[in-house]
Amino acid sequence: MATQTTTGVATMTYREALRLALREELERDPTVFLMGEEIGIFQGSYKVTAGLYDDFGPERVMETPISEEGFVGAAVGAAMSGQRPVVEIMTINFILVAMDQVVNHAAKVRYMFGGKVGCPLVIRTPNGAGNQLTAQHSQSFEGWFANVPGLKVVAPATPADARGLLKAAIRDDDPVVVVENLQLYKAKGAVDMSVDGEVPIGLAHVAREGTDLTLVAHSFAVTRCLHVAEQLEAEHGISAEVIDLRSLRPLDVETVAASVAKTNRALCVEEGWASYGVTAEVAGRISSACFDDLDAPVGRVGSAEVPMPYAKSLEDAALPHEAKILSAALEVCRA
Amino acid sequence: MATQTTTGVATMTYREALRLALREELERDPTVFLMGEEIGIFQGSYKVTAGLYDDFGPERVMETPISEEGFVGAAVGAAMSGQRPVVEIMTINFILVAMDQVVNHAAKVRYMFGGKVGCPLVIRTPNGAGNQLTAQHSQSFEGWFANVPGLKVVAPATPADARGLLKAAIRDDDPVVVVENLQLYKAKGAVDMSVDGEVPIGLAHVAREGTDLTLVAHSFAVTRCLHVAEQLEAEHGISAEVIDLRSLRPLDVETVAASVAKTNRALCVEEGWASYGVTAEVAGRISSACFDDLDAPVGRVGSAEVPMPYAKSLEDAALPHEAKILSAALEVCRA
Amino acid sequence: MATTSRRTTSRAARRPEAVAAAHVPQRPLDLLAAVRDMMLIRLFEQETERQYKRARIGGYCHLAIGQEAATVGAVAALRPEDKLLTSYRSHGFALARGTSPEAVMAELFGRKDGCAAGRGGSMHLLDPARGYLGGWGIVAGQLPIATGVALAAVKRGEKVAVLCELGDGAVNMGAWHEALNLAAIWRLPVVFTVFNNGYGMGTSVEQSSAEPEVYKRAAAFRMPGERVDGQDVEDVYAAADALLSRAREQRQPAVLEVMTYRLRGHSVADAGTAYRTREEVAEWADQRDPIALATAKLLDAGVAQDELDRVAREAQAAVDAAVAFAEASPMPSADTLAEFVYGDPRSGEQFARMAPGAPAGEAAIVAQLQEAS
Amino acid sequence: MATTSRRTTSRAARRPEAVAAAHVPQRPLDLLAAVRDMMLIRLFEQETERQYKRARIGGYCHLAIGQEAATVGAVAALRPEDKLLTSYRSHGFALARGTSPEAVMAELFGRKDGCAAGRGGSMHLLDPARGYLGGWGIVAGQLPIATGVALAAVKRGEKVAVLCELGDGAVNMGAWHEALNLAAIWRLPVVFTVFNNGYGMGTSVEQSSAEPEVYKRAAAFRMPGERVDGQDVEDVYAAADALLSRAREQRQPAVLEVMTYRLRGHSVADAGTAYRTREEVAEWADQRDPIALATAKLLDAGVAQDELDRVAREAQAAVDAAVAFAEASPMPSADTLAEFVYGDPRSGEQFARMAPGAPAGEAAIVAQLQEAS
Ligand SMILES: Cc1ncc(C[n+]2csc(CCOP(=O)(O)OP(=O)(O)O)c2C)c(N)n1
Ligand SMILES: Cc1ncc(C[n+]2csc(CCOP(=O)(O)OP(=O)(O)O)c2C)c(N)n1
Ligand SMILES: [Mg+2]
Ligand SMILES: [Mg+2]
Repeated sequence: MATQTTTGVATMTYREALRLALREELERDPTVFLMGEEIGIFQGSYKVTAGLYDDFGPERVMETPISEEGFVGAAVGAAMSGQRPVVEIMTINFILVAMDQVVNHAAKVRYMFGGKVGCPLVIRTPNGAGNQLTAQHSQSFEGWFANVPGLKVVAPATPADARGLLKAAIRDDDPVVVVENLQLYKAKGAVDMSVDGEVPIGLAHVAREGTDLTLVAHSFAVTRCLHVAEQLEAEHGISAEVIDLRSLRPLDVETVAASVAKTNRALCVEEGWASYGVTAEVAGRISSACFDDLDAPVGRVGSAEVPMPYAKSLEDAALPHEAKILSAALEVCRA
Repeated sequence: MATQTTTGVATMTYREALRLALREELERDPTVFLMGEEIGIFQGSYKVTAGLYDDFGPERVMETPISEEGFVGAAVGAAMSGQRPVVEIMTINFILVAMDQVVNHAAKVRYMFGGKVGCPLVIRTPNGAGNQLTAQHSQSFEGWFANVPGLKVVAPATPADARGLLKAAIRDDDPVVVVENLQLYKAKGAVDMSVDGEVPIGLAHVAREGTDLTLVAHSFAVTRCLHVAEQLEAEHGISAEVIDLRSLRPLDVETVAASVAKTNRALCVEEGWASYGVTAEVAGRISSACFDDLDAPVGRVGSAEVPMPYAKSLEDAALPHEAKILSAALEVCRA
Repeated sequence: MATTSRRTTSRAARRPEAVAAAHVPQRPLDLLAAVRDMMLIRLFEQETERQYKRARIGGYCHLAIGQEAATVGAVAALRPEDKLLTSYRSHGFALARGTSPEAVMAELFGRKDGCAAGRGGSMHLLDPARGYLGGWGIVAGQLPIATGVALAAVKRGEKVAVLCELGDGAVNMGAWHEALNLAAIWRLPVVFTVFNNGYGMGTSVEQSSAEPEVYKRAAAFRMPGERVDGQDVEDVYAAADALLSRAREQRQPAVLEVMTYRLRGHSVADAGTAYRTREEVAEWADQRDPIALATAKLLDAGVAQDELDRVAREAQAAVDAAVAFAEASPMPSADTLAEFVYGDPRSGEQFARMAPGAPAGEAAIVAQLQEAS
Repeated sequence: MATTSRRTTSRAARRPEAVAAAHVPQRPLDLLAAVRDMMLIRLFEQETERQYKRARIGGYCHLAIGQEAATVGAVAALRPEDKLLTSYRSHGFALARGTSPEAVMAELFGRKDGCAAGRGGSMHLLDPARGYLGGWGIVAGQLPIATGVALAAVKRGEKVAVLCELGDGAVNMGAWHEALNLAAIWRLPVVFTVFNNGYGMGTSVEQSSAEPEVYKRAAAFRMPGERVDGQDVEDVYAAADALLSRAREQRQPAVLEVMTYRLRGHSVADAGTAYRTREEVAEWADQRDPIALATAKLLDAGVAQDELDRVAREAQAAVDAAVAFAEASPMPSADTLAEFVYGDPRSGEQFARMAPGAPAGEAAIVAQLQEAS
């Protein structure tokens, strides 16, 4: 469990930080309620909602049957009626059965109806791979949501941002997809309990300062990049700046461009497939915005473009491991 | 109807060319059959399948209830069993209810099962906007499918390619998404009836040669680009090369890069939303592959990033009209 | 294959065996008012058809001519605080619910004063002030949403019912199953009201639905299901009133199947003849026109023909006024394109940092978003 | 809200009221062979559990300990030419259908000689040669696919039946509704076989399904539905045989609800105690263990205990051999990563032009794709 110091700064896991945000928002605003499969007595498939059912009861923490299209749609209707539903989709892979409600409905409500009704809906769902969960359970579709006007998409990489961005999402009047990550759930970090901690949507974060190369990432890939940055420094004398995008739609190109203007080199990293993925947009933007600043083509790393295999040996080969990022970074620096 | 000359070259619409390909493949291969809503007696919502029900009967031209998830899944099962189903999704907007079957199932079958079973499935569906069809009926999701390993994605822009790529898709042993376009259905072009006409997947086409600027597009945006190229030539003395991608996955970067190596400038155009869209990947690739060749940042044009509005005045403002492409092209040339 | 050709399908223009239990509504239906509403809708839609042909209206446009009793009867059973969600065949619903013909016609014309500010068009009418939460374009997409609207009402302790209309074609979508299951296990006050007009585009109910007596599918959720003659506005009203009352009072969801017929094609682009005979259409038009049936009842009851003529004239005048209003309403200006994409007041700020290197479309939008918020 | 707490749910370890019509199968079930299969599955899964704890097996791993009679009874009713599709809880199905324990264990170990070449793991076993078209991981995703497998068979004029297994939690997914409707209107030979083990993860059937007597939902498609005691392998066999025969001979789709219980948690990561009592589990283990019930019948019928011991020893030997085989099988080599992404021989050529400017992942993959094809 979270350990708190006298200053109000606690060390907790990403999972606990999400839970904290849910608890704080459930307490603050009676229109907030949670929906999802197994989020009650089962405590959540990944235990994010542990304890909340006991404390807030079945009306605020609504367990649902397995029917994502149905309950995401129900959340849209509740949001249109002034509630603030926070839906958990067990993993992002399952959102494909509810895609129509998210993209054709939630994202369209306000505009299509001329601003007469809104949809303050939050969908929380983890992306990612890495535990041999195989092809149907190891995906990252956040770039697709980021393509859709009407939606906002955030992807916290630290416990503090997990709490802060989830709060921002719940308080936002528009539908927000909060992309969590399976590997990050157990990651620890400092969270300042003495402040509200909301993190504004649309603001990237310089997670590490550097001068020679900009690594741009979101979600778990930020962690990988921070490790790679240490290695680059220690083993190659390369000073890498790491930008944690935090938000994909809107995308804070300004912060990224400012960094690349300084370092003149960039590598974009993601957990998903790079072709037509998030890094396509980020690399495209950097290439345009920093055209005169770039000393080398922008690099990109993602998962190998295969359905995720089960065998450990193959999964290891497919993931965007640090070794792969490191060698791509060196390539960008040498180009 | 199609008018044929003695040379075997006929002028026909894109719609007729698709119908021709379907007819030829239904005749050639008894395992080919069509499925979809209203493709029989109703002749297809956009009349692509007109006449086929009468000629091939209800077993080869299967009318379905409104249940895209169900019949796309059924097509996956039939494909796994050695049939070659060609599914029509009335417009690409409705594929969102079947996303799970396309992405989590069709795309995974072969890999996840260790190559022991395949899925030679074709999904035909039109993208696009332009007839005041509004937010839920005016979208272009082909970039999402192009992001998915296991799928192939083609998007013909001419009648000849419509016939040729659809044939290639039907003959391919893997699942192929064939993106048609609402505006193109009535477009006319030459189709050589004296040859089989299959167009290989993965090969872009230089639709117009030029020296000063490369316009890269797929689907209906190719038509727009060709018009803009004429205007650029006539009004601005700029010689634009137009590349018709034809295939999005695989993407023929070689042809695009060769063009940009020559022109040193590129503008990418699509009907969908540009941010995180197809042009993100294409612009990213060009920026990398042609880093030393580019004289200006790669430009991009897509639909305005709003759910498509109904009012003509607003829809006009939202579409990637030629005026918009032209001014973006001039910007790229002046940069 | 066992597929039977639809060419043999015939939808007899007979009064169907209605199974709705005899129920005497607390408030009787004002039949003259109902006829007035039906006439308004009929004349409005005939005008819509003309305006569409004159290209003043665009996009998909689905007329419900022939279905007026179903629409008016169902909506009449709603209380002011009740909610309504429907498919894209939505003109009649807005009008029956009291939205001004002006606001509806302006929407069809794509004008600034349309009920959806010109963004929605024919398929996406709405009027939240009157509890009409929209016409929706994806078949069955509105069902889960209606369930959520009911959930929100229950959460707030409000005694309201939600009427969710859908077509017979929609009952084969997975969303039907998921929404009805959720409504049942959570005891939500939704009446899923199937307007069974015999066809989903050109596909007959018998061809598409393994249980063509659609109301019987309610049993899969231990939910009551009833069928009613949709050409008799009093019957529709009584059946809707019964089920809406139980929804409101007892949180009992239900299925109401309303047997009706559309006299026009699926949309203005469809002649409506490929999949049904001209005789079938004519029979329904001649023998089962809901307005004729209701008018006959009024005359029988002693209402004067003059009175009915006056009602018709007033309805036509309202339609004419609606057209005049729509014509006068300005086109939405292109610089409001990005308005309503997002509603949070901080959206402009949030998007402010997205501009560098932006694709042409997005750069302009970012600027507009900032202005809009 | 009307939500009732699941803490009160109790699933009595009683023989359920089975409604399967008395049906005498043409071929009687070889009960000793069935027990042998059940023992093999039980021992195999116990070994799987051990190997998972030793981290030789990874990913999600769902055991079906307690459900062996359901699995073996249903599979025994399949003819060699019949097809089988299931959920992710798939070990028993492969083994019952005759896939070698070696190939299954090697798959669980993620080895080259696994039945899915190490790509699929626990959830995605298959054996097309024996008509087993896979374990699938998205709840209810296999239902439409099974429908299509039946459609293909009908198109080819083959008299085969398709058994599609799913869990009780899956019956609330839209895919259930769409697949059953299609199977019914097209008269496809699929028996949708619901293994009702009382829970979908930690959610009881009563909480999730508005019609908890799942077989009754078949009526929404005018389809026969039956319920059978899933702990009695003979009963399951008889019921499955009846429905599969009608599917094969008359193209009659059906729902078969098999009442069973999983003695372990949902997956190896779930202790299985938060949502049900230890007493409930113990009752099922003690009184309704399908292997104990079948063994008792055999003893009653005069089969010697020695004989049963021998069967158990042989099953254990097969499991041990499977582990040894899996251990010896090589890990798939990383340079085969891109194998099987595409199957068309032209794929390498098609992708050849994608390399320039490729992201790191894709560049390598393009090269591999070319090699692979
Ligand atoms: C998911 C989806 N698939 C297909 C369509 C295209 N479509 C629009 S209306 C329609 C027919 C609907 O029939 P029905 O539900 O009976 O309603 P009716 O038009 O008769 O009022 C179809 C297929 C759609 N809008 N959404
Ligand atoms: C669409 C979808 N949603 C959620 C999940 C996660 N999930 C996996 S198994 C399961 C429970 C399924 O229960 P049931 O159908 O009863 O099968 P059982 O596990 O009891 O065999 C859930 C929720 C999933 N795989 N797919
Ligand atoms: Mg209909
Ligand atoms: Mg279960």
